[in-house]
Amino acid sequence: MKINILAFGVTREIFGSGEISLEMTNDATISNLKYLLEQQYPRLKQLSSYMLAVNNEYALPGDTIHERDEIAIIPPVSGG
Amino acid sequence: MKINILAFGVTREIFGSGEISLEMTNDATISNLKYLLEQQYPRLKQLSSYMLAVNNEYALPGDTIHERDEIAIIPPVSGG
Amino acid sequence: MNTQILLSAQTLDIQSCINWIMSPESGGIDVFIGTVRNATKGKKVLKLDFEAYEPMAISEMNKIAAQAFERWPVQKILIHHRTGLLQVGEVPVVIAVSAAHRDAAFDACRYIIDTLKQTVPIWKKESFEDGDVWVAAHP
Amino acid sequence: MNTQILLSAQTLDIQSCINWIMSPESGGIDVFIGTVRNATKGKKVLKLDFEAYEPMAISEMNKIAAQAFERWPVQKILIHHRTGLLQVGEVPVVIAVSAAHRDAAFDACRYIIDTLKQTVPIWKKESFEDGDVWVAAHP
Repeated sequence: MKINILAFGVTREIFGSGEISLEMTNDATISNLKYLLEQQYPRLKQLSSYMLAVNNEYALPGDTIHERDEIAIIPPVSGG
Repeated sequence: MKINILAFGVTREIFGSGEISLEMTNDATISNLKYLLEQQYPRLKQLSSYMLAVNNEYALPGDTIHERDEIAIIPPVSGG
Repeated sequence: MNTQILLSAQTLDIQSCINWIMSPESGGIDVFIGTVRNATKGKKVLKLDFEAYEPMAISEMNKIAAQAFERWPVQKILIHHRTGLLQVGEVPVVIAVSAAHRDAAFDACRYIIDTLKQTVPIWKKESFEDGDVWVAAHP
Repeated sequence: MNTQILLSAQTLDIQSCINWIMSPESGGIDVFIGTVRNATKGKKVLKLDFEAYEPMAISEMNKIAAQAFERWPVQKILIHHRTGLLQVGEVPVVIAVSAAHRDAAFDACRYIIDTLKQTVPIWKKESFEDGDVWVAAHP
């Protein structure tokens, strides 16, 4: 399946875009996605931390990704 | 010496006036003044507590009162 | 001046309090606003009457501000308090504190209102349908 | 409604925040106002740029308000946050909490800003004379 990942802040700059696409198998997890992303964008490993969100909720490493999920990469937040 | 005592809130109502006068000896203390006040206005003993202030500062029982000091009786405060 | 103390028989102007407290050096501002509640212990409050021993109240508010400056790295402190008759919903007190970092602003603001309620010679009389009570006067 | 959440590219209107939070049931209101400071760790800040993942930011702010309602007896909660470019002295965030008693208002307000800074997907880029930095992005 093809998934899209929204990006903000420093990750938008690392990706060079506010949205990227990746091809993944149907049973892929958040943990698999992190691996793929870090392989393609090694600068992610230099961040203090980052999370992934699925459908506007923070996701856990074992969560499964479904087609049409809204996925976003969340670098360290700094609002307020 | 004659001293004047300013009164506020419930003590103004107990005294029936915002200012009363008392005759005291020259070496009188705050403690002596409390004794006199409670003798003349026994309802003071029903208050949760009260303080006396001399020249805009809270006074201690042993503090001596001088002529022309500005003295005030301070019932429990409830601002804010 | 980094302290502004006011005792006033006029409506407190919250916006001008905030205008005064804001500055390019501050990162966090905490503002406490007291309001006259419509009930005390389940009894309907009609109005409040505030009386102050004015020179001592001003002096005690200045002391509290000075203590807060000693204890926390804060930049500005504002304490405005009403006197006279207030209706339900009106504002008896506004306290505002600015600081480079918010923890100091929160801590100092809370210290100021807590201490003000213990030491500043201001008294309020609550009016209920069945009479008036000087708050905290009796056990 | 007892919760008001706003994410806006326009100047936050503090007075209207206060008008909304005040009510005859409340006795104490705590308001936290963030401001853009002119310096970070001694370096002059020129401006800040706030970016938000808007639907999730709104959802996370609502969650924080719901948590605060569960933990403290508070009456109303307002959280307004800016997006876009802010100059020094401008206001990125206003949080206001009303309660019958002030302790709950103070505790909830502080909880909300502390938690917002940890969980709400909003990012700020600080501009200095020698370049831009996404705050907290790197160790």
